[in-house]
Amino acid sequence: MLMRQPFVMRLARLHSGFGWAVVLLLAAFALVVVPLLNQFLTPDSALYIPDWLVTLTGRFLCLALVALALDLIWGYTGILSLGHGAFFALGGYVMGMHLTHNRMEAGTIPNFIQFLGRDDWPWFWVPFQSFWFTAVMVFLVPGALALVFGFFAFRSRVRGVYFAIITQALTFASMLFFYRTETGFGGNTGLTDFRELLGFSVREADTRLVLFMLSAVAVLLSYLLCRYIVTSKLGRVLVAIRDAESRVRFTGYNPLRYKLFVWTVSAMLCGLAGALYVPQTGVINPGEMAPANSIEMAVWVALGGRGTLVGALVGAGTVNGLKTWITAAYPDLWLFVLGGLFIAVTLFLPKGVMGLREQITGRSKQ
Amino acid sequence: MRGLSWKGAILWGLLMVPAVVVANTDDMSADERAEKLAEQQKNQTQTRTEGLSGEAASIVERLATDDWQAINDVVEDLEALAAPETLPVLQALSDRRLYFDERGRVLIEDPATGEYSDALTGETAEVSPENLSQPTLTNAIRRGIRPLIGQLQLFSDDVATRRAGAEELADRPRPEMLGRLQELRAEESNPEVLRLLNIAIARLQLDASDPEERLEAVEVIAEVRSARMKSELETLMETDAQGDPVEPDAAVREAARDALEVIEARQRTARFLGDLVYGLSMGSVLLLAALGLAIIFGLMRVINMAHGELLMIGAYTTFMVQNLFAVMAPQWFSFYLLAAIPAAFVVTALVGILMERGVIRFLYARPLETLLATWGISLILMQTTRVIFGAQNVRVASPEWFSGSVQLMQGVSLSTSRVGVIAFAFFVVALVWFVMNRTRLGLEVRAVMQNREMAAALGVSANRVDMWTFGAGAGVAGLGGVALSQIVNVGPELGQNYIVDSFMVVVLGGVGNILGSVFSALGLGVFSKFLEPVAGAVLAKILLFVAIIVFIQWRPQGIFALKGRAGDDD
Amino acid sequence: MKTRGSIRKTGLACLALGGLLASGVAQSEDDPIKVGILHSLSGTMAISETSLRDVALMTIEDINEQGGLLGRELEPVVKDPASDWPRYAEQARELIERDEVDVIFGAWTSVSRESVLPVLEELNGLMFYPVQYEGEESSRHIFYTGAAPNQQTLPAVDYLMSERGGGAEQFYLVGTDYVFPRTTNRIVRAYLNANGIEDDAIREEYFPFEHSDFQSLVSDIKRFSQSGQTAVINTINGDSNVAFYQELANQGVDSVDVPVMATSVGEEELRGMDAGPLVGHLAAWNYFMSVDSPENEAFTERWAEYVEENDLSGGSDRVTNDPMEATHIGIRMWAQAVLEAGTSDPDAVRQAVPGQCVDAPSGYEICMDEENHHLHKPVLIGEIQPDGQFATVWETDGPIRAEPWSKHLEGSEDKKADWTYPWVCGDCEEPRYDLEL
Amino acid sequence: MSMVDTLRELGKRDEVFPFLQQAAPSPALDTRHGPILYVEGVTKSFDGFRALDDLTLYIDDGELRCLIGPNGAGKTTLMDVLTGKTRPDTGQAWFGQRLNLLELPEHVIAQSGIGRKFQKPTVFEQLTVFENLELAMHASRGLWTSLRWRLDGEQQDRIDEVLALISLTEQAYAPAGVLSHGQKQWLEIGSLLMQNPRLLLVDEPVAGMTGQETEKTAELLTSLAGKHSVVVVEHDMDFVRSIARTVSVLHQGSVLAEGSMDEIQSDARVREVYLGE
Repeated sequence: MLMRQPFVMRLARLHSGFGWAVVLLLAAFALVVVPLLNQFLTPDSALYIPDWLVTLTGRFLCLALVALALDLIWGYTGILSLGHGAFFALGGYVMGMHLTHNRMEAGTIPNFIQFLGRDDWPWFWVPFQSFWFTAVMVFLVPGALALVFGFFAFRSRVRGVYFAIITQALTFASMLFFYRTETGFGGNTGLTDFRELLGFSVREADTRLVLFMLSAVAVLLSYLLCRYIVTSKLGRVLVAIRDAESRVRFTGYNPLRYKLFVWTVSAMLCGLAGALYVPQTGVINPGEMAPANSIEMAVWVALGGRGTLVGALVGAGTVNGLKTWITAAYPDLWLFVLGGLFIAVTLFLPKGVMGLREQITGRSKQ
Repeated sequence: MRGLSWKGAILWGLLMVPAVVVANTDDMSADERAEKLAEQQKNQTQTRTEGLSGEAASIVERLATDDWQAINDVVEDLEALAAPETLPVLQALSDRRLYFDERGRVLIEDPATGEYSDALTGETAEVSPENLSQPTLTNAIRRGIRPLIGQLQLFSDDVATRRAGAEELADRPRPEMLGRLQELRAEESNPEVLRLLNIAIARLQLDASDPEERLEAVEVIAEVRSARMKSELETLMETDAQGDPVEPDAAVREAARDALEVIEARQRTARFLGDLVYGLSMGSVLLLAALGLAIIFGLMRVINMAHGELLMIGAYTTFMVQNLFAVMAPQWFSFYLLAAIPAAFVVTALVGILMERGVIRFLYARPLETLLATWGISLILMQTTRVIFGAQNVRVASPEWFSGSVQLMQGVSLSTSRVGVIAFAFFVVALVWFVMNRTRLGLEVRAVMQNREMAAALGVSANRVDMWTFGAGAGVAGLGGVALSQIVNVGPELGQNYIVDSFMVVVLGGVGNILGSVFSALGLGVFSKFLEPVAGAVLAKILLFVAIIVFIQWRPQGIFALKGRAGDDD
Repeated sequence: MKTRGSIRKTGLACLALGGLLASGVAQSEDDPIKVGILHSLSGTMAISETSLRDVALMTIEDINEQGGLLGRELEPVVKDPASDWPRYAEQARELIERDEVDVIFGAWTSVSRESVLPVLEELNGLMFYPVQYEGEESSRHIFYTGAAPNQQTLPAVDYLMSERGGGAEQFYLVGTDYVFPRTTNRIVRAYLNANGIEDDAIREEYFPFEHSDFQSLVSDIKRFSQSGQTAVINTINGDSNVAFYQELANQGVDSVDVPVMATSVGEEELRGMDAGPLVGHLAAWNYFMSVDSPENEAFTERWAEYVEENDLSGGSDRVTNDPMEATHIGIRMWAQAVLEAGTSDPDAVRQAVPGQCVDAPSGYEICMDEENHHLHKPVLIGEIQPDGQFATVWETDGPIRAEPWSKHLEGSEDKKADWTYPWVCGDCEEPRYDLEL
Repeated sequence: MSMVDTLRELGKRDEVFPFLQQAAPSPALDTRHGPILYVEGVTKSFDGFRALDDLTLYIDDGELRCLIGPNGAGKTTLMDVLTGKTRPDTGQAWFGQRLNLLELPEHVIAQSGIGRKFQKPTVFEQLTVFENLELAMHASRGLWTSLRWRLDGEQQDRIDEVLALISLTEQAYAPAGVLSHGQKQWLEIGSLLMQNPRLLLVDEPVAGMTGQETEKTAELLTSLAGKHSVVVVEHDMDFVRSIARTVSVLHQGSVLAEGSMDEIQSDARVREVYLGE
């Protein structure tokens, strides 16, 4: 029957020796080399990594984390979510609320709360003064929304296209909800003007570097977690659900539980990404929940290759890198490029960049 | 289950009946008549005086100033004078067509010819426009001028003019005019003008010292049942500091109370009907926006995220047709909208066919990927529009026959364009229904959508049918765009606002069921308008989304589920 | 104060000359002075902001044609934050760190400004913000060339309450749901209360951006207006205005009975609309394209010429408006300050901008306040005309001083915006540029 | 029942409420009375079409039963009802004495011991043949156990055994999607075996198989009977004849005749409706 095995053993089996070498090398690069190059080289050195690049990469890492989360649910389980922007933003808002507390002098409240006609913090703001409460909520808030929404959606067997459309409605409705000033989260402006986190100034380059490293650690750990999930039997059940859900049911598995589990994990990872993203960006507002953002997330995964965790990371990096470059260099072209990318990937790269090799060799075989 | 949905259908049908009935009350026809009269009156505005007599001239002369107090004084003096010959001057002043030059001459511009005439003599004057100034005009001054114009119009021989004047006075009676109005009433023969004059006089007589007169006034007002006079009646019901009623006469109070009740009941009805009609109007907009999608998504199962952009292209085609008419056939300009309908259909259908041939046909087996590809198309279409037409909105003017409004009852009016949109929505639905159920194409479409292999075996080219269906769906979206161009702004992002709503309509109505989309669109519109006063516009919308998500729990297949043995399996 | 101003003015010409001479010697590098332009060219804000980019480029071109500044060309660096607020911050950072611009002209919405502000503070940047805004902010790093609430909305309220403006006793405040209308209306409400108009005679309603269905709102305005002389203060932003005014016209709400005073409807917005339903309603600004002054004539003619030369979309329909004028003023003031300081270094220019004056298109000499980083501006109230222009119906006697912190708001009344040397911002750097040169 | 009684009823410590029963259905399977499957008076209509019409059917424990009938006779619908996919309008369906099939969700029915092979072979195409079998293996279906699951040697052997039985040992690590139609049929049967159900519902197992494969399938199915109960739906009359002991003929949603193949073939009504005579 079920064999108990040491966790470390199981972990070691996630990758081949070569695989682990690559993972550790990348981790070392992000956690040791980048900080060194940033801290100890002068700007005129060719290898110097400027502060802005560190922050930019830190943000990309957060977005890569979102791609990872989306891949788990879409790539492996076959459930396309167009609402992950909502979970990302919720994580961001949770962190933003804590940062807003930090920026206000004692006894003062931000203007958007004054708009509500009150002169103290509403109850749902109060506990976010505590960092640890916030840290827990970063996972719990998106997780809870995902759990409730997922339970109802999966229970009534909404899936495929319908599920995609309903998640889109979810993020759209959340966006409208957060846009309202009456909701009490800063309305259209959102939360901004952050200053301190745990006593460190979020505007300092050094803090930014630490945030970058934290993001790298988050991506690494999340990657391992996802890898752990998808290489387990649970992962195979997920793939089975993607291929033939009713067969899974007739085999005796309850897909509801599996889907709900992976859906909630995915939402929590998004929340974490949002929470790390916000102090590096300095603002969170309902625009993050715009349906377009969530759809763009899908293209990160599609470009990289669905059903491969590395693909999701590669895709997020590529698209966001392109975006940064093109919106600066040829602003008018960006939407053409992005649109073209959507079409090209779906038509010519159904398995994404990671499937390219397979696609080529597969073709030559035939 | 099936029975339930038909019950639902009947319920919606019943809800819509009162709206149609209201549209036929004679309230409307009376007001329409009024509007026509007002129109005629406008056209008959005199654009120059016939020369002013001494006293009038000496007052009008003083208009050559930009001191607003002085102008106010002039208006007051003209009121005291009450000389009909000054009417053109007052109208010119109110419409900003009155000028004075450096020599202090007061001039009136004829908007049709661009000529100027001297207000005092009525003769055409040679002036250079750069030397002209305008007397200061504010809304406060206009508020004085309007009743004066109304009063002067009552001296006219023309019934329409008198009617316009009486209408103005019934709206804004001035206490100083009471005596003169009573004189005029004695001479008036036209019943409509007489009725309006009675209202004006009644409103002034609420303060009369004779309780008989007050009672009579309240009765007249009660008959009009206008909400405008509610506050005046309410004053009668007030009590002073000692708790004594302001109105000493009990009979008057009684009459006022009755009148108030009538007015309030009417207001409640108006509010209910207003919500219903506005809801239908919003629903028909949703319907037009979603109908194309109901075909493309509903029948073909293609998740067309570029649907919003098809709407946008329809709207821009309307814009182009408008410009074409302005340049090529200005005399037919007011009919450009009619020409825009087929044009928009053809243009968007072509774009749709291009999309289908170029991208979508390769993706029929992969629905989620069509979603991504069409989203890509939508970005490209949007940016292309931006490059061609600029990021700014373009101006699509409503033709004259399409602007203005229709009053359904007092307090409930709907703009002509919205009425038009409702009618257009039903026209398009009928058209789609006809094509789908009464034509060979419709038959083939239904055959292919139900069983592709079987249809192919029967000699129907599924490939070709896909193309035409997509084209037709896109074309219908284009028609939606024409309608939207008349009520919202036309810009590159036009479609983005409708995409989520459209999908909700189709999903709620039941995918594959066009009738379902009709009911869900109208239902959503009405529901949200009833919710709006309670919850506010945004919360109403959020609640609606939540309701839809919950509803889909209960009936995943939408209102009109297509049930069959071929269930939901993958 | 006065003497110092005049000394400055006389000195200015010499300085300009001196600067030109000095540039040959001290500024051996002919590197252009880089100027960042941060306006959205795509997304929802593109409608408003594209024109600001255009007018900024035009003004820079004009300066270059006259030989640039200090012998150096101005090189505009244009970014497109695509109406995405975090992108404003991101690109502001790129402008300062990577492109090394000395000044940024940009932002429109308060959100975008607030999102850029931390970057400016962190990197000691300098920005000119050209749009009317809600106040309640003051920064060493921003010069506000648009109006503060007391330079736009409060005079408009005064006007509406005055006999001349119609003697409004009740106010209906309608706005888009974001910080500018919310804050403005808070100030307006406090102001109205102070002027004897109680809360039950004030109604407030907000709508999201892009909202286009105002049928219910207008019926409510109609009902409300039956209990007294009512005016509407409209802080709705952008597209929604068309639908709003259209609905007012449909339901027969007349500007004579219920005047609507807009704070965000200008010539550029009217260009995209059918102005018909708006005619007779009011707007409060600091500049109208229809202003009759030689400066404005020059400004509008140059604009038309620029549009034609560069074949800008919209062509001969393009108009000028208040934020464009504010951008234009901002760039010219900055240029004068550079000449006066003899360098484009932000720290120096920051000290040289206060007190600068420009003969603005609005027909007034507009000066930057010595203390609060805001302009002294005249307030104009205009009536919308069928051609989409404004007829001025009232204006202030002259430019009025901005109150960035409203004295009508609790908590703000004691705050001061004072950026004179020694700066009251705590640990600022030492001034590198001595004003008493 | 009065309120008090209801409360008292609820208060009983040893009362097992229906919703609690569902949680652990497997031990409840009770076949002491003979039949493992009771289907009584089941009716199901789709939009007016009666797919099942007052159908009654009993299957004994360990029996191998063939269901035949023309298209639309209700064979597949019956399977759908038994596996919880479709809920009938009226009637009863019990698995053993205790398990009400009409109240349990699909996965619970499967866990309690009813396995189903679909008409169209459905395997998990992206998983390997081995993984397909592993997933089907009779074991806990819990979320957490599957997260920490690892095969032990015995289970490994069992999979190898089945692989050999269905002749897919060579393809064990190939994705199931690349298998031929017949192989997929075999894999699905193999998965059924791994599930080790008490009752197998097998829908057209030999469609698309070669003669040799068909023979082998027949062999396999007959060997299963006894330990398991097997219900086979098939069109291939030769195949039915080769395995059948008892045959039920379905027509227009109800059982037309029941008996051995010879009895059926001689039944006049059956000849009329089914054999087309």
